[in-house]
Amino acid sequence: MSCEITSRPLTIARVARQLEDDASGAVVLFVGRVRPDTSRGRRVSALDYEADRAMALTRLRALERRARQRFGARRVHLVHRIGRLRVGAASVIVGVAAPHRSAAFGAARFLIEELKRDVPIWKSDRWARAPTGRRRRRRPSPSVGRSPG
Amino acid sequence: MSCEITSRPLTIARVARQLEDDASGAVVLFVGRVRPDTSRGRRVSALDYEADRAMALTRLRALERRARQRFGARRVHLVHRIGRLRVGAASVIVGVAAPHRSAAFGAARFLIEELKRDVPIWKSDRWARAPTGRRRRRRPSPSVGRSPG
Amino acid sequence: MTRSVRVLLFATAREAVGAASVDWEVPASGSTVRALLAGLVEEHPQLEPILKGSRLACNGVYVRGRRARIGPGDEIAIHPPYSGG
Amino acid sequence: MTRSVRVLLFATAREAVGAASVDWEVPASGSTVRALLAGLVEEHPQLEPILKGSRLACNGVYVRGRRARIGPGDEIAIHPPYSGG
Repeated sequence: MSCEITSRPLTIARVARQLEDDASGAVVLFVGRVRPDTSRGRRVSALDYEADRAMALTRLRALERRARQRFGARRVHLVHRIGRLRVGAASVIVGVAAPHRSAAFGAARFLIEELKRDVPIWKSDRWARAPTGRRRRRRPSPSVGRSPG
Repeated sequence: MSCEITSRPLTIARVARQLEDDASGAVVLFVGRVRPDTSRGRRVSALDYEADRAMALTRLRALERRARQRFGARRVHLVHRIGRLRVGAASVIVGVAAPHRSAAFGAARFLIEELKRDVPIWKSDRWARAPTGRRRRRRPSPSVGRSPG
Repeated sequence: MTRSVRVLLFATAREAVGAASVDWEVPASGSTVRALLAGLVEEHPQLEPILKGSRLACNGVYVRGRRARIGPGDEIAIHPPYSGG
Repeated sequence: MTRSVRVLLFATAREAVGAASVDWEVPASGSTVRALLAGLVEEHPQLEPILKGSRLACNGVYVRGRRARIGPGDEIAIHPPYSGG
């Protein structure tokens, strides 16, 4: 499986193994890790991640397909961890193998941006401390309360 | 040592370990691998890499400093393999840890571009098959034969 | 035979209700997203501001607007703004 | 006491000469890059086109132009265009 939501620790080596491909001259890996200063300058020691697992996997697989089509990526691996993660732990790893480095960099960047924006995964420090809609949203989403319907 | 020229196989996990840093929320790794079609459509089974080791290390360390200054990278690891490399083998790994992903991506891309352009390392399939100056150079370099001096 | 929909609550929505999911009775003839949400907000007023910023999905597919019909056995997910990565 | 400079040859330059380095005698009073290269090309004419596209370094520092002075014990590196990565 090239897309995973897991509560187990993520390892770069395992993702890298999924990207073995003789025709790919370039591999780019992105690792997102829990930082101690995630919450507006306050130090946090851990974050809780949760996901709508079924929908998240569907969205991740769609992103994988788009990365293949748009960038010519030959191997894509997307894995996000959920549960309680301590500072320094990897929360997400994006891996891309492509024939050339431009495609590999482009696809990896595309995937992490879209993953953050469009995949139903949440971290606790954000929503626990700003429960109402004070955060700017990046694009309109189906808005229940404001819906004219 | 964060910059290395080595004849031993490169491993992503080893580079990743050098990038551990709690204040870095983002890690980007680039791996360049020997492709079977490197030489103008002809399949090659291996490439020979050589380096001016002392100067290459000096240049790599200068690149590391520039990545720290320009992108705010907190950890940089640059390792290039030399000797005979078979198809699929990693020839170079660039690793960057930075507080945020933009910096990590930017620094990693910067480093591999500069490494290819400005560090005295050579692969055999290029120079063995095009020994004279038929290749375009990307920028003027101190040119001996054309020097007015 | 089930007469309810299952509502999956995530992140702030889950915190507001105090549960990861609730089963909500609907008429056998079905109902609408609008009616479901009105009922939920009546029981959990603290959900209202969260719903304004949330995406909704029915059986794994995003639904737009509140007219969409739902019926017994459906699974409705409430997605506050995503913050993965 | 050494009366020679060491010339380090890489990639196509190494192939052209058939050696990774050559020791080249220079006067105790020193010489110039220009004279060194002229001597090398006389002995290895196949080096000439390669030198046109090469960078030169003396003791690990790039040198521009051919007037730069060299003396016994110096190490001159000939760098054809790089192709690492």
